[in-house]
Amino acid sequence: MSKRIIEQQAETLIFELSDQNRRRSSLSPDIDVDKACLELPAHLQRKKKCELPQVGELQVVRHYTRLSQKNFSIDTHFYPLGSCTMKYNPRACNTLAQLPGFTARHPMAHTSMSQGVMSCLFDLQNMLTEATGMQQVSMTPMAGAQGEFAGVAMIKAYHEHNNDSQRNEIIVPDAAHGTNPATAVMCGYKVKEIPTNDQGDIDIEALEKIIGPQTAGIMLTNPSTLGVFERKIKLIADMIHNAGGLLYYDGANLNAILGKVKPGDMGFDVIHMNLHKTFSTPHGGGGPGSGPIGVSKRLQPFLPVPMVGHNEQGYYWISEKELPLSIGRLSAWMGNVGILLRAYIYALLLGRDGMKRVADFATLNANYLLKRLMAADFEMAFPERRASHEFILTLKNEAKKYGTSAMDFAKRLLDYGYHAPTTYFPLLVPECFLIEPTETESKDALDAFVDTLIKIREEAEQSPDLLKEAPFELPVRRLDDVKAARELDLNYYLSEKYFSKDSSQD
Amino acid sequence: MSKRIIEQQAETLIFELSDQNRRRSSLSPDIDVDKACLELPAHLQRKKKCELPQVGELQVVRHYTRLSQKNFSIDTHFYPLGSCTMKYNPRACNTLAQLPGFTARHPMAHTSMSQGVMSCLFDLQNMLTEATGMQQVSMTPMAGAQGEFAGVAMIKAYHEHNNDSQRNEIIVPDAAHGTNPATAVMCGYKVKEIPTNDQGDIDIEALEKIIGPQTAGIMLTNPSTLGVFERKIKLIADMIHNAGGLLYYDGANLNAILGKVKPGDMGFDVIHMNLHKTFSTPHGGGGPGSGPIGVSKRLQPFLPVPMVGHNEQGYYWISEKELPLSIGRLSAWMGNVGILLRAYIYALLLGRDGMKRVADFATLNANYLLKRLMAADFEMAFPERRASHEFILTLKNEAKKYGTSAMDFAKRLLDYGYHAPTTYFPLLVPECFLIEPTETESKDALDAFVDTLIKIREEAEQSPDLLKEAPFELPVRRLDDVKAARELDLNYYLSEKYFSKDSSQD
Amino acid sequence: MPYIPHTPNEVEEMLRVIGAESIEELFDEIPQELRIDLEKSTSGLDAIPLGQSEMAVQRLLSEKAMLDGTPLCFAGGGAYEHHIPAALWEVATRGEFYSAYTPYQAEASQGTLQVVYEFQSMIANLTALDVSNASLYDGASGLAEAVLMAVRANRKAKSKRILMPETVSPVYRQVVETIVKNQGITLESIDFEQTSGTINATNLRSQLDNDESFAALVIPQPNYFGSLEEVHQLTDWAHEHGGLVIAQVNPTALALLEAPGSWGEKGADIAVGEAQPLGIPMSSGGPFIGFIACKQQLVRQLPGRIIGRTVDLDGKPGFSLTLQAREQHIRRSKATSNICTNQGLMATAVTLYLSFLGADGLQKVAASCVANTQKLIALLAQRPEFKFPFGKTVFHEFVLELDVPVDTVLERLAQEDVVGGINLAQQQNDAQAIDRHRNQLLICVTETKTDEELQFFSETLIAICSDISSLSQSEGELS
Amino acid sequence: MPYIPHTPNEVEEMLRVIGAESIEELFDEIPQELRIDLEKSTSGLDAIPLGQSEMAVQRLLSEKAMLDGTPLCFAGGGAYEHHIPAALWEVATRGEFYSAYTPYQAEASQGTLQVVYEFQSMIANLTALDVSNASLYDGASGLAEAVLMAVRANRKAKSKRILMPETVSPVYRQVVETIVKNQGITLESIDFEQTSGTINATNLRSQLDNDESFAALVIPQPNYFGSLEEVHQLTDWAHEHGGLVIAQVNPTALALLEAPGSWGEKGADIAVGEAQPLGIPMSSGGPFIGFIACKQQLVRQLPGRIIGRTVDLDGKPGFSLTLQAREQHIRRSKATSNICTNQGLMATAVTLYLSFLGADGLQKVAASCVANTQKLIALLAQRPEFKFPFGKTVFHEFVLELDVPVDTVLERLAQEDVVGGINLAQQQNDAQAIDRHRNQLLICVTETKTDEELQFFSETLIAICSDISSLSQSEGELS
Ligand SMILES: Cc1ncc(COP(=O)(O)O)c(C=O)c1O
Ligand SMILES: Cc1ncc(COP(=O)(O)O)c(C=O)c1O
Repeated sequence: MSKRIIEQQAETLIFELSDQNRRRSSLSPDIDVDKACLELPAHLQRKKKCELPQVGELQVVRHYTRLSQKNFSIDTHFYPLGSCTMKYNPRACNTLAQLPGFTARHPMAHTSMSQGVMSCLFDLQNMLTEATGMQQVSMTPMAGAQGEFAGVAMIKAYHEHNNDSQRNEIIVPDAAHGTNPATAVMCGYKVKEIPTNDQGDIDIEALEKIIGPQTAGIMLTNPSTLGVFERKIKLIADMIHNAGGLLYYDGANLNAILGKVKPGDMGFDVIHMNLHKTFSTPHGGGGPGSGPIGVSKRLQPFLPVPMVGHNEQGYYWISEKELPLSIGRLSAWMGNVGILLRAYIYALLLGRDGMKRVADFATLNANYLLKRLMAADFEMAFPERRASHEFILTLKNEAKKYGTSAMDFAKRLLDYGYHAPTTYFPLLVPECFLIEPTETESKDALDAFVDTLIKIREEAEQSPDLLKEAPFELPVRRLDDVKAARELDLNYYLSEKYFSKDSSQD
Repeated sequence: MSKRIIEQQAETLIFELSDQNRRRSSLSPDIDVDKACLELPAHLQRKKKCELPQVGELQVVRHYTRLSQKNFSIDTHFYPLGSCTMKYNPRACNTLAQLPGFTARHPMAHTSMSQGVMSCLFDLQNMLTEATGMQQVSMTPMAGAQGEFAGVAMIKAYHEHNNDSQRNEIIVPDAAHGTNPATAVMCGYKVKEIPTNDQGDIDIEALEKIIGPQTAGIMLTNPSTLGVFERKIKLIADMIHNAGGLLYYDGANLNAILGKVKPGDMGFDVIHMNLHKTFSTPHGGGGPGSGPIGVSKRLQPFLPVPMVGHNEQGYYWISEKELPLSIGRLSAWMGNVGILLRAYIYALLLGRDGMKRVADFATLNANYLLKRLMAADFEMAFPERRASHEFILTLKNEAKKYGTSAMDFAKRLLDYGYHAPTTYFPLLVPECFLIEPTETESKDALDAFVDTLIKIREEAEQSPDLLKEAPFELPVRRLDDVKAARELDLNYYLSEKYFSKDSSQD
Repeated sequence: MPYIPHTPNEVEEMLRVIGAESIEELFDEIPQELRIDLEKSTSGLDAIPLGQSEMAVQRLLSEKAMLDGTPLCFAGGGAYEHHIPAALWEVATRGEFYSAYTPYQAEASQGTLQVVYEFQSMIANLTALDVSNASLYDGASGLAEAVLMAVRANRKAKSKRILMPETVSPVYRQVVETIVKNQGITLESIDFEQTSGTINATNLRSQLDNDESFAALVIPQPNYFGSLEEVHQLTDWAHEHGGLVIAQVNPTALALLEAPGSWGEKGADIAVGEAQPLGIPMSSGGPFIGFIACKQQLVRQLPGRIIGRTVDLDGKPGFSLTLQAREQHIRRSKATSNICTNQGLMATAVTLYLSFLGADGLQKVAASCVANTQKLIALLAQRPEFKFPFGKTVFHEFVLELDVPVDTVLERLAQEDVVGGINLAQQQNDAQAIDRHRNQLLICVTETKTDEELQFFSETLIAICSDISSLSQSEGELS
Repeated sequence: MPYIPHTPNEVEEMLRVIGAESIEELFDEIPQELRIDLEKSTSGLDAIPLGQSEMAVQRLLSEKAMLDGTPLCFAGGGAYEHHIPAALWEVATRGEFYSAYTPYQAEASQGTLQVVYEFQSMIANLTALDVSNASLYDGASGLAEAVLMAVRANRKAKSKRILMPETVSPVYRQVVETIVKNQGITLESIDFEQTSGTINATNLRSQLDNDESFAALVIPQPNYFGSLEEVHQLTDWAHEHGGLVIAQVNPTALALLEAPGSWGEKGADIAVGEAQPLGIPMSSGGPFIGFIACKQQLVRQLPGRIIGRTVDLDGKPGFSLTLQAREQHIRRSKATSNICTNQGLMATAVTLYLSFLGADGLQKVAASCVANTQKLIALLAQRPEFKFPFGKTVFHEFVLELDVPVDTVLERLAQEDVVGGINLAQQQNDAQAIDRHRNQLLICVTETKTDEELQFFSETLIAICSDISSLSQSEGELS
C-alpha cells in the first residue's frame, strides 16, 4: 500500500473564502456609507458594488502565510539564479527602513521636516558616485530597466543638444539582456546587434564594421552576461568615443567588480545600478527594484530630477530649475526611496572594506563552483576563462546522450530543494545554465549543489523520465504553459463569469 | 516507478553548520577581547571557551525560517486543541506592544518616565476586574500555573492570618488540570480528589463527605475541563464557604463565559486568568503566558505585588509597603509586561461588546461541531449537555471495532492538515478528544474538519494501518518516545561527546 | 566578515581547487591599469566610510528617522496617508515573499504567482475591466505606459496625439512627457473650467488645436484638485471621435465612484493609477505601485508581467507567467515595454490590504475620507477670507485659496509639525499657470484624521493666516 | 465583527443544526441569576469601553509609548540593555513560531522542538553542565525552582536549609522566599564583606547560625553589585559540607567568566539565571526567560519541559517532549513543579541570539561591556566625592557611593531622559540595610554605550551631584 495517499491540496483562492455577507472587522472605520455618499453626485457613483473578498482576518493571515510557504526564497533555499544576484537581504535594512520617521514622510513635506531622509539620500548618492567612478548619480529610476531608459534618453538628449541628431543607432551585443534592446527602441533608436566570439568577448571586427556617424552609443555589461570580463573594454571605449558615440554600462553585474574596478575608469559615460542586486535590496517576488544612474561629466546636465543637493542651509531638492537640460522626471517624486534607504543601510554596514569583499567572495564562489563542476565533467561555455561572479554551464552533451534538456535538470533541481539557475539565457549558449552563487553562500552549500547536479546526471542516465516529469516534490507538478497562454485565465471574476455561463449551458 | 523518490531530509542542527574559525559579523562590536579581559581576575575567567555555533547570518536566518515551516500553528492550520484556546492572535497586539517606548523601558525606570506603560497596566487591571467580577486584580503571575500558585498561597495566607492553620487540604475534581493538584502541593497542601458524575457535574455527595474543618479550599474550573457548565456552582460555593473554605477558580476556560457570567458572581474568592488563552496573547510554541489573579474582598490584603495604583500625582507602584500582608513577589518585577500589553490591546480592540461575542461564538462553534459530529454518529461524552466552548468526543467504539486509538486518529488528522484536539485529557473519558474550535474559526473550517473525521473513520474501517502508522505527510513519522526517554539525548554537545567516544572505539 | 560565511580554511581549500594563489588572482583578466588603487584618492573608495556594526548603523538611522518625525499630514496629491492593517507588513515581509525573485520557476513560486493572480483579479474587479497586469513602477510612469499602450492599440486612429487635461497631476504629466517624447508622441493640453476645476465636457472639441484624430483621451477621477470629472460624457465623446479612453483613477475612491469599465456607453478602455493608498506607507513617495487594467481585446498590448491560471501535469490547478512573448526577455526590441523588475512586494501588500478590508471595508474607508473632508471644509469656511475656487464637491482633496502666500503658511505649519498641503503654484512652470494658482493650497483629508485634529488644523491654519495678513497689513501701513 | 468570521446566514444555519433559536439559548444551563445583566452597573461591564478600531487603538498606544520614550539607560540589576540583531524578532515572530502551542503533537511541531533542543544544548554548553530544560518563567522564579530542586535532590543532606548570600539580588531573594516558604524551606542569609561586596569565602562557617547540614549554597556570579565572587573556593566549601551548589549567573558574562560546571573541584550542580540579556528587550521586566541547567544525575529533578532527540518509525532523527513523567500533566500532585506554559517564544529568541552572535560574538559583547564599564568608572573617579565602596573589579555593574541622596539624583537624571541606575537603599526592607546602602547607586554599562554617551552621563551626574551638594550646603549655611 502506498504510504502517500493524500494529494496535496491546491490552496483555495481568497475569493473562494469570501462571503459578501460577512461583517467587517476592526480594520475599517465605523461610518454610515450611504450618508457620506450624499456628498457625491449620484450619477458619478458606482452602480455595481465591487466584489472584493470578504474574509475574516485570521483567514486572510492564514491564506497568505500558507501561500508564502509555497515559494522558494533566499531565506529558505540556495537560489543561484544567474544575472539576478540572489544574495542575503540583511534584515536590518528592512527594519531600519521601516522606522516611522521614514515611512510616515509625505513626499511633499517641507524640507525643514525632511533633513533626516534627505541626508541619507545625499550620502548614498555620494557613495554610489564613488563606487562607480562617475561624476554624479541620480537615483530616481525605479528599476534597472528604468535606469537604462534614463541613460539612453540622456545619450539622446546629449546628441540632440549637440545638434547631432543623425545618430539613430544603438549597438547591443547578442548576449545582452532583453531590456537593453527594448530600452533603445523606447528611446526612438534602432538596435544593431553584434556577435560574441568563442571566448565570450565582443567580436571587434564586427564592431568596427557597424560603427559609424549614425552610432549614438553602445550598451554593454562588463563582466558580460556570459560571465566573463570584456578584456578589450578600453579599446572598445576608444572606438565608440572616436566615432562620436557614448558608452552605456548595464550595471546588473556590478557585484562582480565592486571595489575592484570602476565603470567610470573603463570609459563608460553612463551606468545604471540594480540596487536590488548589488546592494541587496529585496527582489520581493518581482520588485520593487531601484536603478540609480551615474554619468560622466558630459552627461551631467541631462540627469533626471530630483536629486538631493546640500548647501549652508542644509539639504535641498535639485529640480529642473537648477538643471534645465534634465531629461525630466521618471517618477512622481524621488523614485523608490524606501529601497534607496535599504541600499544606504547596506552600504553603511559593508563600508568600503565590505564592498571589496563582495566582489572577492562572489568571484571566489563562482570560480570554485566552476572548477568543481568541471572536475565532475560538466561542460562550461568558456572553460578557459575566469568566471566573474557567475558562469555558464552547457548541458548540451546530456541533452544529446539522455534526451534531457536544461529545463529538465532545472526542474529536477527543484525537487532537491535548489532553485534552478537561469536557463536559456543568454540564448547563444545551447542548453545553458547561468549560475551565480553570490558571496553570501557557504562552501558547504556549493559542495552540496555540485553533489546534487552529479546525482541528477546519474538519474538522467538511468531514468531520464525522473527529470522530464520533474518536479514531483513541489506544490504542483510541471505547469501547462501552452494552456495558460491559449485559454487565458487572468482574472478570477472573469473566469468565473465564463465558468458560470458554461455551467448554465448544461 | 514511484514518483516520490526523494526522502525529505531532516533539517541539520545549527551546530552542524558551525565552524569555530568562522569570523564574526556586523552583529558584535569590534573589540580586543584579550585586552578587555585584563580587567578580570585570571582565576575567575573561563578556561575552555564556549562552543556556541559560529554560523553566517544568512545561514542562521535560513535554518530557523526552514525550521519554522515544520510547525503547525494558528496562522497556518486549524488547531482545535481543547483547553488551550488556540484562537487568532491579532497581529496589531504584537506590533503595538513592540513599540520602542514599550520595549526600551527598564523595569526600574523612574515612574516619571513610565506613565505611559503604567497607564496601560492600570486600565487592564480594571478591565480584568470588571470582566471577572472580582474586587481587585494583580497581574504579576507569569502563566496560569503561577496564577494558581499565587491564588492558593493567598488562601493559605488568609487562613494563617485567621490562625486557622489546621486547614491542610485542597479539594480538586478528578477532571482537573494537572497544574491544580501540583500547585496545591507546592503550597504545602494535601490534595483530595472528588469524582465527577455521568453528567459531568461534581458528585455532590462525595463532596459533602470530603468537606470538613481541614478544608482550606476547592479548585474548580467552570465550565469544567469536561466542556460542561457546573450547574450547582452556587450550592458548591455555599457548602465550601459554610465549612470555612475558599473557592479557587481556574480561569483557563474563561473564553466560554466572557461577558456572560462572572466568576465573582458564582461565589469564587480567587481566580486566575490565562491571558494567552482568553485574551489571545500568543502561545509562542510554549509561552510566555500570563496569569493575572483576581480576588474577592477578603483576599485583597494578600495579593502579590507589584500592582499599579493611581492618585493625583499619577500612576505609582503598589508595593509591600502599601500591602504588608501581601504574599510577596512572584517575579523580579511586574511579570510578563509585554504580554499584558498585548492583552490590553486585545481588550481595547474587543471592548465589552467584543468580549461578549467571544463567548457567543466560541459556544456557537463548539455546539455546532458537537451536533454535526453526533449526526455523523460519533459518540460524545456528555451528549445530553450543552457544550461550553469545548466538548469531549470519545473514540472508544472505534477503538473496539477497528483497533484504532484516539492517538491514531490524532496522528492521521495531522496528515490532513489539522492539528489534533487534546487527547487523553481529561483522563476519565476513554479514548477522548477534547475539541475546542474557538470563535475565530469559520463555519467552513468546522465543516471541513467534520468531513475529515468521517473520512478517517472510513479509513479506520478499511485500512486501520493508515491510522496506526500515521502521520505520513509530515516532516517526520511517528516518533519513538520510549527511546527518547531511555536513551536521553538532551544536549547536542553531550551526545556528540558520547558519539565520538563510541567512534574512537572501533 | 559581515554576510560572508567563509572561514580562512575554506578559502584556502577553495583556492586550491581553483588553482589560484589568492583571491586577487581571480581578477587577473581585468587590465591592471583599470583596477581600483586603494592608495590613490581619485581611483580609491575614500568617500565611502569603513563598514560599521549593525548597532552603530541602527543608532545612526534611528536618529535620522527621529529628525523627520511623524507630523500631522494634510498633503495628498498622489501620496495618501491611510491606516495600514498591522498584520499586512508582517505577512508581506515574510522571508518567502520578501527574498524571492520574479516567479520564473513557476513550480517553486506558487505563492507569489497566486498572490499576483489574486491581485490582478482584484484590480480588474475594482476598475470593472477584464484584465490587469502584475504591476508597474508607480502611478505616474504607469500613466506613461498607458499612453504608449493606447498609441499601439488604437490602430484605427493611427495617431500619436494624446489629449491630456490639465486636471491631471502636473508631476504625472511631466513623467509622461519624459517617457513618451522620444517616440514622437505629443501630449495636448486641455484647459479646465475656472469655476469647477474640471474639464468642460460639453465643448471639448472647441478647445483643441485641430480636428485631427487622437489616440486617446486621459480622464482623471477624482482629478488633481480633488474634483469630480463628468466621466460618462467625456468617455462617450472620446469614443465618438475614435479615441480610446485612459482612466487615471484613485483606487480608494473606486469603492464609491463609478468604475472606469462602466463609464459612458462603452466604458474606459484602459484604467491606470497609483495603488499606494491600498496599504503602502507614504515613504517619501516610493516604493509605490502602478496598476493598469484594460479590456480583454487589448491584453496583448499590456506592458509588464501577467500571471495566468492553468493546470499541471496531473491536472491540478496552478499559476504561471503567461503571454511572455510580449516581454523584453523574449521579444527583445519588439517588446511592449522594457519593464522587467516591477513592484512585486507592493502588489503583495495591496492584495493583502484589499483582502483584509474587503469591499465593505474599502467603502467605509472611502466614505470616511469624504465625510472627514467635508468636516474640514465646513470648519475652514468659517474664515470669510478663504475661498474654495473649485467648489466643495470633492472626494478627499480640495483647493483652498488663501489670502496670504502659501509658502509662508506651509513653513509656519511645519514649525507646528504639520504638513499643511501642497502649494499648487509651486508645481507650475509657466508664469500664467503660476499666477492662476497663486495662493492655492491643495488639502487632503483621509480616514486617519480625528475631529480634534481637524479642529486643531483649521484653527492653526486660520490663526497663521490671520497673523500673516495682519502682519503684512501693518507692514503695509508702516511703509 | 472583529475576529469573528461568521455571516448572519451561517449563524442561522448553525443554530438550525444545533436546534436552538438563538445563541443566547446555548447558555441556558447557566443559572439565570448568575448571568451578567448588561443593564445593571454592578453586574455589567460598564468599566470596559466599547470596542475600537485598530486605527484608534494604534493611535492611543503610540501616544502612550511615546510618553515613556527611549531614554539613555544605565540601570541593570537583572534587566540589561544589549543590541538585538535586527533579524532576531523578525524570525522569532513568524506566525509558525508565534502562534503555535506547546509541542504536544511532536510530528506537527518539529520546528519548535528542534529549536528548543538547540536552546538546551547552548545553555548546557554555556554553563558547562550536562542538561538544560526548555525554560522557566524568569531568573528570579527560576532561582526558586533551583532551590526546590536542590532540596529534592540532596538526599544526603535531607535538609531544607538553603544558604542565600546577600550578594544575591534582593528581588530574587524575595521571590524565592514567596515561592518556597510554604514548603518549610528556610533561606539563611550570608553577609558580604564591606570592602569587596562579595562573600567571604574563607570563614563562611563562622557566619552561619549553626552547624547543621544544608541542602545548597547559592553563589551569584557576577553578584548583584557587579562584583566577582570566589566561586571556586565557595563551591569546594559547599561540597565539602555536603551541600549542593546553585550557581546564579549572567549568561553574557559566561562568555568570559568561568562556567558553573567548572567551578572548583567538582563544579556547581545547578546553574540558573536570567537569559533576557540574550536578545530580549527590557520591556519593563518581562517577558523574560529563566534558564536552568544541571548535572546529568539530577535530570529527573529538573522542573518544566525537556526536549529529547530520538528517531521516527523510519529511523529518521526527530525531537519530542521527554521525561514527561516528571510533569504535572502526568504526575499531577507528585510533579517536580506545577509549571506548564513556560517561555517558549523567548527560548526561540535566545537560540536565535546565540546563533547570530556565536561564541566569538558573545565574547565580544561581554568584553565590550567590561571595557565600557571601566571607561565610565575612570570618568567618575574624577570626582573625589564619589566612592567605589566595593572596588572596581566588576563585570558590567558597579556600586557608586554619592555624596548626595540617590533619589534626588535619579529624579534629576530622569528630567534629562536618563535612567541613572538603581537606588540600592530603596530595595532594602530593614533599617540597618537601608543605612548600609545609603547613597549607593548601582550602575550598569553595556556594549550599547558610546564614548560620547559615557562622557555625557558622567558629566551630567557630576554636575547634578555638585549642584545638589552645593545647594544643600548653602541651605545648611542659611539655616
Ligand atoms: C543584465 C541585466 N540587465 C538589466 C536588467 C534589468 O533590470 P531590472 O529588472 O531591475 O529592470 C537585468 C535584470 O534582470 C539584468 O540581469
Ligand atoms: C484547565 C487549565 N488549567 C491551568 C492551566 C495552566 O496554565 P498555564 O499553562 O498558563 O500555566 C491550563 C493550561 O494548559 C489549563 O488548560
